[in-house]
Amino acid sequence: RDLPPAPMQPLDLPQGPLSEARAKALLARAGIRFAGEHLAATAGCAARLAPALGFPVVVKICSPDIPHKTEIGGVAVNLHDEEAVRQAATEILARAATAMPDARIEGVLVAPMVQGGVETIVGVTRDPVLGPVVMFGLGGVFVEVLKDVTFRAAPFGLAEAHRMIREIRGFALLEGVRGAPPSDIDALAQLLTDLSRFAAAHAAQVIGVDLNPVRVMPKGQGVIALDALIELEGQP
Amino acid sequence: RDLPPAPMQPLDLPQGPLSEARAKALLARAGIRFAGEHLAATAGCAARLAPALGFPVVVKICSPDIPHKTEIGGVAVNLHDEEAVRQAATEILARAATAMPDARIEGVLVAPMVQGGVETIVGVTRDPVLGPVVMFGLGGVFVEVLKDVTFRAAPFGLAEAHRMIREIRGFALLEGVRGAPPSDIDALAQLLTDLSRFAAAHAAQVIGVDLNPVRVMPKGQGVIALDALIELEGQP
Amino acid sequence: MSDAFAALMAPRSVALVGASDDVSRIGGRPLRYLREAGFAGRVLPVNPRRESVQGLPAFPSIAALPETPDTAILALPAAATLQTVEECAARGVRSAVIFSAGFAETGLEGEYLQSRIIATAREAGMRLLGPNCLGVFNPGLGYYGTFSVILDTALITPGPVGIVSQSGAYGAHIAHLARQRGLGISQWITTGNEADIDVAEALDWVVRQPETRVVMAYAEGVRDRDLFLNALENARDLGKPIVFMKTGRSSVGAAAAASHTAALAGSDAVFDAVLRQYGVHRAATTAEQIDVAYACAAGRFPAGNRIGIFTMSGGFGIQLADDAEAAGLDVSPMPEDAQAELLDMLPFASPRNPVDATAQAVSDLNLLQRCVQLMMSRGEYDLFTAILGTGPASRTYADPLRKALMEALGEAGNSIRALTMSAPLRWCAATRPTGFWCSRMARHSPTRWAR
Amino acid sequence: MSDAFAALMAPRSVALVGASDDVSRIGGRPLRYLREAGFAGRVLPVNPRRESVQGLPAFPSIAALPETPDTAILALPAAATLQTVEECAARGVRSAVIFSAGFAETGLEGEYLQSRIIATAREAGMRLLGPNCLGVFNPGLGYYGTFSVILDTALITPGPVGIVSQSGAYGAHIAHLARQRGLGISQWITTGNEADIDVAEALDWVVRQPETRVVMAYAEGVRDRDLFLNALENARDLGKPIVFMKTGRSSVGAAAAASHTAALAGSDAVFDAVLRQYGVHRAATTAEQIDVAYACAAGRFPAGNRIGIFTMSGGFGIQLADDAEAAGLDVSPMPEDAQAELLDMLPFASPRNPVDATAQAVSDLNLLQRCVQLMMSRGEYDLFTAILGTGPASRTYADPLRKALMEALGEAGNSIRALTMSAPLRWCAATRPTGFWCSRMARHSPTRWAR
Ligand SMILES: CC(C)(COP(=O)(O)OP(=O)(O)OC[C@H]1O[C@@H](n2cnc3c(N)ncnc32)[C@H](O)[C@@H]1OP(=O)(O)O)[C@@H](O)C(=O)NCCC(=O)NCCS
Ligand SMILES: CC(C)(COP(=O)(O)OP(=O)(O)OC[C@H]1O[C@@H](n2cnc3c(N)ncnc32)[C@H](O)[C@@H]1OP(=O)(O)O)[C@@H](O)C(=O)NCCC(=O)NCCS
Ligand SMILES: [Ca+2]
Ligand SMILES: [Ca+2]
Repeated sequence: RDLPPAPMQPLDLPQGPLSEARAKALLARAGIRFAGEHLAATAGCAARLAPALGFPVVVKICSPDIPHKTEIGGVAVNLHDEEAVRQAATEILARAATAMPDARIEGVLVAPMVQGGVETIVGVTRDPVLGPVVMFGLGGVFVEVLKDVTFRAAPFGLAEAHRMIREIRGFALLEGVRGAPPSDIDALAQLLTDLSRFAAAHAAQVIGVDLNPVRVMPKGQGVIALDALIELEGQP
Repeated sequence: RDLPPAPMQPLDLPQGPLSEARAKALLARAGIRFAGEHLAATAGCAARLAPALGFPVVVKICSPDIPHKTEIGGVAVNLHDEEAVRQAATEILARAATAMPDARIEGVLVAPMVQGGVETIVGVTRDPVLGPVVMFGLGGVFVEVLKDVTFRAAPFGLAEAHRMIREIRGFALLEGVRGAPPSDIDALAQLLTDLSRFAAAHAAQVIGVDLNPVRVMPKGQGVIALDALIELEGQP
Repeated sequence: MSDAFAALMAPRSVALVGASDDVSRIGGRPLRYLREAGFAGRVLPVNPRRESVQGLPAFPSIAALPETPDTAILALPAAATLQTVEECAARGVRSAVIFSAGFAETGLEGEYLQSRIIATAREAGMRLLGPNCLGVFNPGLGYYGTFSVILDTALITPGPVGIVSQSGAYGAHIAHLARQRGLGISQWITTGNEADIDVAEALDWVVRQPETRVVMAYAEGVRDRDLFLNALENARDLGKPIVFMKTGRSSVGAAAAASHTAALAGSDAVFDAVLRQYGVHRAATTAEQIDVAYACAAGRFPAGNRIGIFTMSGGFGIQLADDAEAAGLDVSPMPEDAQAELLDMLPFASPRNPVDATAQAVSDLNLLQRCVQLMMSRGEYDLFTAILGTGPASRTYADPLRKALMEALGEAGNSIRALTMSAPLRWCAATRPTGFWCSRMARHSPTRWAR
Repeated sequence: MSDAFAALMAPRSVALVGASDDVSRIGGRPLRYLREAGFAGRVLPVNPRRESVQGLPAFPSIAALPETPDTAILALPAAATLQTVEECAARGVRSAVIFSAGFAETGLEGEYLQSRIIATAREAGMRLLGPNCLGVFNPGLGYYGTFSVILDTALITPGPVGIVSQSGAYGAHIAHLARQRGLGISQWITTGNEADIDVAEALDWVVRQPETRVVMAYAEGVRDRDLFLNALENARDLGKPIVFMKTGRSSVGAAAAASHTAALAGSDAVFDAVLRQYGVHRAATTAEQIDVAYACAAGRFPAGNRIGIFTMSGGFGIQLADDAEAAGLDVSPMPEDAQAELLDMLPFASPRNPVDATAQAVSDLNLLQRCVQLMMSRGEYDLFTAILGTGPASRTYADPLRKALMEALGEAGNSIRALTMSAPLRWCAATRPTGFWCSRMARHSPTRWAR
């Protein structure tokens, strides 16, 4: 059997809710990879930052008080030029101000639009008895219709992560079907292990983590978590 | 238990392969519903017929000798005006002539582009022992990754068709998930029964039938088989 | 067809060709069993090398028999079989059972021999069972046309379970297991190479016998769609469940099936779906096959799916509730007022459902009876079940427990009653006449019996 | 912890508080069992209303005892329990088992009583098992601190299987079933309400006992993540398999669990995954739990997954091949030249794998031996298995068959050998010492045992 991973040095977690940008920054310190993205305070900044990321881009509201961004129209995808970015950012900021006037707004996140790969979901939940557990499943119908997810108590090593991934009924999708290339399962296993170390190190403070979606790219190209939500103890 | 359906009066089936248009015409006589579509002998005809169907439309090569149309680039989708139809039809006919110079070409089928609903596959295969059996499954990953299909010996009645539909692991998708409306399961059951009557009535001649995809529309709006392939005894 | 089956399964006279004086040999066993069973028909041993066989006069050939038998049983080396079949045909024998191996299952030569035998029989209008089969039996008539060693221990009691199997060994095995469970057998047919009669035709005949209430079948594949589906349909129309063991799922299994019989196994998924279509229960294991047949043999079927669970241990109750729910049963709660009454009787009780009367009811059988009576009178359950653990296995406790339960349940209604526990067969047998189904937990889980 | 467990499971002296003169009462049974077992430690009945109990002098209270016992067993009404626990605490008794019901499982009042008992014990550094439990036993020492009726039939043989159960009735039931299968038990602990010692702690202790080779556990949920995961990890490190029955899957089951114990059952899917994570086998049925424990108890585990199947009936071979493949085993063929040799011996045989020696090998045991020897010497199988049907159940055939097989197999190698059939226990027991695992097909399918 594989040895348990080295414990993670606990981070000094804040109290209360976290924005997507701050959640990602924390998880990045556990080794988790995100798309290179920028936080822009204004629509103008967003437009200026976008070209460096490469079009098309995505713009998302960034606020610790808006965990469910799409619900308030806080996300715009597939933006192809600066002007589209400026306009989308303006609208998103306006909608947020109307829908959630008390929310602390950090700005908008501008991120490259990642396509391809296989959509998965990864998360952490706190079982009332077994404590922090990492969840893994394939996105789309697999999780919605088939509830095709599995769990592991945190922390766990790479070999265990590989076993976990192979428990999913739809696993064949990651091996590549209908001519699709095989996915980067090693990188996915690494992500799961990293997340399990994070969950174990912060078991007392972290209620849950959602990485949804996580795109598992073709072999050798890694995994990219497109969204991150951390629920901490002491939130309102 | 439900009574077996009244046997279908056998049709006088031709020998040898059938084009999509002829396959649909035969199956229509078993009660199966297709999108109202037209066979056009030339690109010009195709363009003239299209507006009556309502844009966007789909154009497909129609030949008894080309069972797998996409493989030779014989399908164009999402065509929004007459000019696009003309151009697509011209190209498709040219590609067919190059790829399969000996194929008997009946023309192109122009069909309204059906969207929405849940994608399923329905078919008939001849089991070496149990004879004609009808197959049903959900499209996409359900059939490709999970092999989530089921069978019934033909013929069978509506109640049996309902039981058959409910055997599929992904059945919940037809009931509507994530706010999608429930599908027209009654119409799907009717299609399966009708196809089973057709299969039983022509057990000696029919080797297989493929209706792929069949879109199951929201409740009350029926099912539409978008493609039809019949394999007959005596083909080359 | 049914005349030939009458000749095969209920002959008035039977010729045993290759009858042996040695009661332990294949050719000697059928005679021994027929005599032990007191078979009322005439038994005619045929053996050119002997004057008498096991004390009966023997005849040198079929032609030399004093009468034309209804059936002939051939226990001869394959090479000697054709000639005897020709003699049977010439004499007008209506049916024959051929034990001999060495036919289609062994390759081209054997296939040719088999085809000649079957052609001969067909021409004469004679029906054949086998070759390479273990024969038949019909316990109600004391007729044993088989050499199965399971009869060494004891003959078979007549009863509600029909058995039809392509494999002789498997057919014998489930007959033996049924006997161990106290189940009687109506008729038993093994079809072997199926040169003529196949498992579908045998199934159809057994299903239609009035003694049969449920059939256990074994096949690696079937040959004739119409006969097969027709048999399944008849069974459904007659309300007689079929419990099917179909093998050849795996690639290896499928390869072995091809070399074992000439059965054309269709794709397993299609076979599986068609069994569901006709309401046949496909058993995943032999134990499941016996269990389901056992449950059906009583001839009681639940009208609905509400199940009441009585227990004297919370842990057992939970386990059974889990399994019942997984099987689609409705573990619906007792009515509120009945729950209150239960709590009045026994404040520690869990009154909902499972009704847990706690270990208190173990020592106080009066309490047990009042709980059970309340469940029966007020729960409106379609199935009543008690999970009793080791109580029925206790020397001292078993009989008082059974009496108390039986009294409490009374004759009320048609509800199915199932007990699951660890008990000696004797105990189970004593509860059976009142419509009980005892599931001995050593063997299987509650899940399996919940239908 | 281990000191307290030594006091609880291997006491040099035990006080039986509420000891009854009546050997059939809860308070009377432990004394009876201890005497029947010839327990070597000192037994001190405590009963204020009697001078003697079952012939032993009785003491009016814990305080009046001539020595401080290692453990006390309390068979008293719940209301009388607190005072006795206080007396034990005052006297410095290190552990106690409380049978009594009427605590946290019954509601607020009982919960309060339980909390006072546990506070008292904790303050004095005394460890408690229960309340509402069936106690413990340790057959190697003849120590029976339980009132389980399964001991009425016979005491327990020491052996490799440890048992830990929240439910007393379930624990007793699997102990009974293990005994029926001829399995000995190392230690047995039932934890009941788990006011102090829980199933995780008990599991950890049992796993670490040298006599234990495999553990059967039952829980509706666990309380302490760290203790539990630690126990699973220790078991894995020691190479001792755990076979777990976890109930409370269904919504009904979950509701019943809440009312039965105060166990906080986590979501079943998480529990299930965590068992997999630690290599624990979760049994779906009680029969499966016993079967897997039985298989593990021999302490032999296959080095690879190549399985050789020997049969004398094609049908059986196919069934076993199906199940083996479904279980992920590799039914790999015999080498070509070995197949040719097999065919030379017996032209009817299927020589690939399953190796079908046909009914010919039934009558010719020499042939059987040569086939089996060839499989053992040339097949390079990690598991050898023979599916023998009813042969071993035959009066006349069973013993020659067993001898022939044993001779053919020899002592060769470490390969696992499994037989699946219908045989009396006696027959199974006779094959066991040579590393055989006999699966009696009446009970379950080959699938289950294939690991
Ligand atoms: C059928 C079979 C058992 C015969 O084997 P056998 O008993 O060794 O054969 P024998 O040559 O001894 O013949 C049996 C008897 O028939 C007699 N006999 C031979 N030819 C005969 C004939 N033409 N007419 C009548 N009797 C004849 C023999 O004299 C012998 O009697 P005896 O014991 O009094 O000498 C054997 O060929 C066989 O097929 N075995 C496998 C059966 C099997 O597995 N079936 C499938 C079950 S699922
Ligand atoms: C523990 C229990 C069995 C006691 O019930 P009981 O035997 O009817 O109780 P009794 O009042 O008769 O007391 C038992 C004996 O202890 C004696 N006793 C009473 N108080 C005592 C005390 N303080 N110290 C010592 N002995 C005492 C009694 O005199 C009696 O002895 P006797 O038979 O010689 O008269 C009962 O309360 C109980 O909890 N039953 C359920 C147990 C159970 O199911 N556990 C869970 C298993 S999974
Ligand atoms: Ca998201
Ligand atoms: Ca198609």
